[in-house]
Amino acid sequence: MKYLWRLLPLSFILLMAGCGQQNLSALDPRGPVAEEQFSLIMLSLYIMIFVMVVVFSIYVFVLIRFRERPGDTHIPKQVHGNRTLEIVWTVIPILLLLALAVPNVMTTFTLADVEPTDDSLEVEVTAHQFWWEFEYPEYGIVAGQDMYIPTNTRININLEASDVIHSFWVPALAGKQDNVPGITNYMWFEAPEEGVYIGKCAELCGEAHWLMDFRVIAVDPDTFDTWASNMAAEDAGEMQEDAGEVAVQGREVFEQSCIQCHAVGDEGGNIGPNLTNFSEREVIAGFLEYDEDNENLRAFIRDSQSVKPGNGMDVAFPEDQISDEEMDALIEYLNGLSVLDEE
Amino acid sequence: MSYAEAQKKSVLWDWLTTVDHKKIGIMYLAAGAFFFTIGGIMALLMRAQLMFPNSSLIPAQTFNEILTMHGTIMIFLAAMPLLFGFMNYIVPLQIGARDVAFPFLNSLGFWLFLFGGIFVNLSWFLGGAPDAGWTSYVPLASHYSGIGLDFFVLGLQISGLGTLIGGINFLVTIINMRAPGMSMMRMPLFTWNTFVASILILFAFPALTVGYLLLMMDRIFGSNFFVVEMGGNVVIWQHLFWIFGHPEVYILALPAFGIFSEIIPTFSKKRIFGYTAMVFATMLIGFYGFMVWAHHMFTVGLGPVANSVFAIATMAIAVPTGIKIFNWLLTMWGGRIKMTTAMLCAAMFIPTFVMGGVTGVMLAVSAADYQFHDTYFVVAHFHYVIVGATVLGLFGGAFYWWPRMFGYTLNEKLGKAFIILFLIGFHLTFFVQHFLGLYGMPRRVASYLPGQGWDGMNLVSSSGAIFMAAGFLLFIINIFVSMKNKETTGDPWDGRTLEWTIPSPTPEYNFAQTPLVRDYDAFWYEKYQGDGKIKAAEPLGDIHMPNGSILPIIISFGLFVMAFGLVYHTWIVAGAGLLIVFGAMFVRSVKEDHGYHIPVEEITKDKGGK
Amino acid sequence: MADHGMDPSAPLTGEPSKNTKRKLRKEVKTQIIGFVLALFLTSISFISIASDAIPASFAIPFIFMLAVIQVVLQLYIFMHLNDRGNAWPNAMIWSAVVVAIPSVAALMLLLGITKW
Amino acid sequence: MAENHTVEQHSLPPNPEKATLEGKNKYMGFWFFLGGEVVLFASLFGTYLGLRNSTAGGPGPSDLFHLDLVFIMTMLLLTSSLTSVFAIISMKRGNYKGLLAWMWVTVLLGLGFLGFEIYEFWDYTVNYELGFTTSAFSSAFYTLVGTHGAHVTFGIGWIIVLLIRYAKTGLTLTNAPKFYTATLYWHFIDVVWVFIFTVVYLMGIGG
Repeated sequence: MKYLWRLLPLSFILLMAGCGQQNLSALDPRGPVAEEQFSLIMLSLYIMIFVMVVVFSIYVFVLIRFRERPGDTHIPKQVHGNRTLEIVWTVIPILLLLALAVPNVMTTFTLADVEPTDDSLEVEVTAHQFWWEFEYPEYGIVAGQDMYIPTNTRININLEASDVIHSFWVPALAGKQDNVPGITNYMWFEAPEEGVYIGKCAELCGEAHWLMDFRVIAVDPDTFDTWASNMAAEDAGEMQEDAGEVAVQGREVFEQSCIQCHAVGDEGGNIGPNLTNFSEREVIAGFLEYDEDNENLRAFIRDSQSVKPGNGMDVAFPEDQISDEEMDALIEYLNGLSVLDEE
Repeated sequence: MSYAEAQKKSVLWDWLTTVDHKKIGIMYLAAGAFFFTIGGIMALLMRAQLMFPNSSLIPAQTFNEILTMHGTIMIFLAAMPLLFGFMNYIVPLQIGARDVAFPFLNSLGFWLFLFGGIFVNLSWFLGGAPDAGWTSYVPLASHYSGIGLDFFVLGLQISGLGTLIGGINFLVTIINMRAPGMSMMRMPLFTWNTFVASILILFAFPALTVGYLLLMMDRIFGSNFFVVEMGGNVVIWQHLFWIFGHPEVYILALPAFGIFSEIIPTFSKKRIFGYTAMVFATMLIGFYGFMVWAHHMFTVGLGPVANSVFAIATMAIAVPTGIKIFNWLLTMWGGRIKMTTAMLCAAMFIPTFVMGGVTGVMLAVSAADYQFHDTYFVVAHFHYVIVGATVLGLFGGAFYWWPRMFGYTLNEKLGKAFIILFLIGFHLTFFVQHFLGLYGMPRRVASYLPGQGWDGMNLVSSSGAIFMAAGFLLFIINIFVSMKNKETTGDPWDGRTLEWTIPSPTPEYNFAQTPLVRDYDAFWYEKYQGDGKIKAAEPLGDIHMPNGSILPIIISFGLFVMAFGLVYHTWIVAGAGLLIVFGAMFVRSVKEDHGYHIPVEEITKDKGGK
Repeated sequence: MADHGMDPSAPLTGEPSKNTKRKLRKEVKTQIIGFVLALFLTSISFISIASDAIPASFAIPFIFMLAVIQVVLQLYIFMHLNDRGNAWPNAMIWSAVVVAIPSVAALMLLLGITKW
Repeated sequence: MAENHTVEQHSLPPNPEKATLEGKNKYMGFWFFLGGEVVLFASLFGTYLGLRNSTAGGPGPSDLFHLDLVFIMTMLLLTSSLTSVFAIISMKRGNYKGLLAWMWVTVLLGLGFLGFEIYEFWDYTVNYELGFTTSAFSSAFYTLVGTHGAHVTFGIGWIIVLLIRYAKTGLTLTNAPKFYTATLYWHFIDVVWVFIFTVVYLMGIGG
């Protein structure tokens, strides 16, 4: 018992000291929207801590002062109430709440203001079970899983969903909005610093809900322009100049088995994520590390259901469909798919 | 039926056919405790899975089923029935009534709840449990989930019907059956809170009924309410669900507030502070309960005006709730606080619930809620509220009313050990979850990847769950260990209200003579202003009792059969079930049943025992 | 409860009191007036939609208002909501209306299609 | 509450439906149930209003609804409300035969209403190809109006059971509240219909 009591304050200190993982925590905001929300969180927290201090002080005092002592048998005075006191503890909370309500209403309207400005960038985010599609209508390009944005630019986001309800959340940049089928939702954020911000799906959307992560990659505007124009210019049929023979063979495998669902450049289906810049992904399928000998990628292509159960890629590619050799070629091809390191 | 015949029934048949509010109350408690245990085991399984990152103890699909059923069971099949158990048993006693207004419907309500609850749980064995969360947002629940959702929607429809019937029954009981002299403003606060909670049930459950009806139509009959391609709209579901769902929170909390409002004055030996304010605060909370539901939908995209309006309305609830908290504190102020286990529950309720309440206000800040929503912050918040109020209320109520209901007192030492262990576990489990949410952990995740800064706190959280489980075990042990502590006075706590004027064990007719109420806290008034004995409002005479009936079980069974028919699209079975229902209702309506009388000699015999 | 021995299934016989009879005569009149009013309101509603002379922008709120009036009329005349001893039903029905209005408004307007 | 039990067995109380505690309970409980029904129908109305323009290319309100049919249905139901009022007045006068007769008239009018409604649904399904699954609008329309129709059906069945069961017993303290609550239910059905003909039919045709 004693040990426990010592553990409790210790864990509290640990909690307050850290703010969680960088670029994933709402307590470590990295952009104006998240900062504004953070300041609201702190404002409400201060008011609430004040309330708690008041209540807890009275509470502790009462419990100690008026506890039954041995031998005490007096009957306390049967008080009915006290008008003044009751008015006081009605009015003070109302004032406190007003202090919270006014800035909240202002922020709510600020965050809902999604009028495009001259230099704002529009991104259309469509959520699927269980991956993310980012369309840049001004550039005519579609990317999967990684959302590239220029720094210091207002990003206006339109949220849509293709199947069930999802929720688009990048804690370090902005609070979430839902991707609702049949409805378009709007939000905006801005990233002043370059960096990779982790995004999550926050609404229970099925079996692999917990693996529906994505990345927001903020790069300087020049790099973004390069990225976007290379994405747009990417011609599916044309292989990169330095592509080896193996990669060419891999492209054939891709055209045979993958292209119905996955697009590279302007060619291919859109049932699965667009793979144009596949090798520049932070992770595979939203969560898998790129390992030295590509075991993760290999396992995912062979039988994705065993790696990420419930995902939409419900075909397996055992060895009689894609031989080991073909698989190596395919991986070589995929790992060559990039848009940023072309120049 | 005569009195002699009524006495001859076998024990089992007696319980199956009983319309006695006390027996029905006990059945509610037993069934609720059973489901509570199941729901608790599910919670432990979930915490075991989340103890370490990337754990593969439970597959994601199963995890989603468990999390759905944990919520569903705890809300619909554990918390509400347990509260209904206390309401059933205690409210008629507190208002000096022999029974509820509709004994037959009371029994029907219980059996509907039980059959509905069993039906939902059968899904585990018949193709998988529902997996779309207890909120079951469409279209995940309508077109992307398996047969479990059919069981969910039909089972809860049946048990919801039972709840609605129960709500109406309490309302009429409280309005029409009060003993002479007990005006509305002399009613004990538990009865008042039951009354307001019943109003909430009456107006909230029909919205859920419609929600489940639409979901059932979409799933089973191919309608298009939630099919976007055919013009449907998925937000309709969320509105209907939360028009019910938010009042539901108060349906759970208010009766618990009522329990604390009985325990705190009793063990502080002081009248409740600000009775009138308490009553109006209760009504205000009930009213606000219906005006704030869209705060569950801040991120759905209703627009800034809607969000602002609902945010401010939500914050307003903090005012009447605050009034209540201060009234409880001031009730203890100047009192002589005897720290029994029941009082310990009430005392620990205040800080726990205040913490849940302040995070509630934080969640009401709509712009900040975009960060909180659907994260572990919310999970922490509602567990602080529901465990802090409802569960502590249930435990407190159990320790307080146990001698009344079962004729023996629970062991105090074991009781205190239980509640301390339980609360340590509770705060360990849920306090860190506030931070987990802010650190980016969404709720309802089947697992999580390592290296996101969540590992340590999840470990703490899961360890806490073990303490909670251990505490609960102590409670169960206590029930059996204490059986020898027979309680014979009928008034073990120096009670203030009418239920303590009855001899122990409680006779089936409750009051030999209908009591005459002369003030609020009727018993206390007689103890300190009168001669300590409650006045009788009528001469001693034969007592009229309603006959038991097997029809409630038959009706509930009929709906159960019908639900099976619907799930498997076998219309003949569904029709047969419906036929059973209407047949039993027909019998009920055609057969006039005037009950029987307990002769006055039997009553004097009982009275002699006091 | 001293109703022991009284059989509730025994038929009630005899005449109502003079006072009751007088009240019932008045009641018939009230009910017929209520019925005629209801017919009148209904007909106006139908006519204002059927006739092309009345623009929809006026007709829609107008017939909605007529419906509200008729419902109140039916509640208080046909269903005697205002009678003595009906305070609780009265309060409960209006509470239900208070709950119903925001629910209907939300289901009509707050569907995410138009942002408010 | 005790004073009501001193009522003489053979006299006719002014409000026989509320003369016993059971009757009072039933009366009040039934009103509360109607309060719940208000919210139930409000939810259905709200859903209908939210979806009434979502015809998904299928027929919409202005293609379907006919004023004449709705007007006749409205008149039938309105009149049945009056006849059920007359039934209760007969009951209070001690005229049991009158009670039964007016209730039968109510049932017949209700059956007439139901007949037209069935014809209407049949007409929409067959001649306008508006099935239950045609569009979100059709689902909402059939569910709202169908729920009302189900209430009418249940009401008719309930009253018929009462009429047959108590055909020969005369008025008693047990059946008076039953007849009374049945008429309350019937009036409530009428009240809901007022909103249905306004919100669904008239607003559907008018724009």
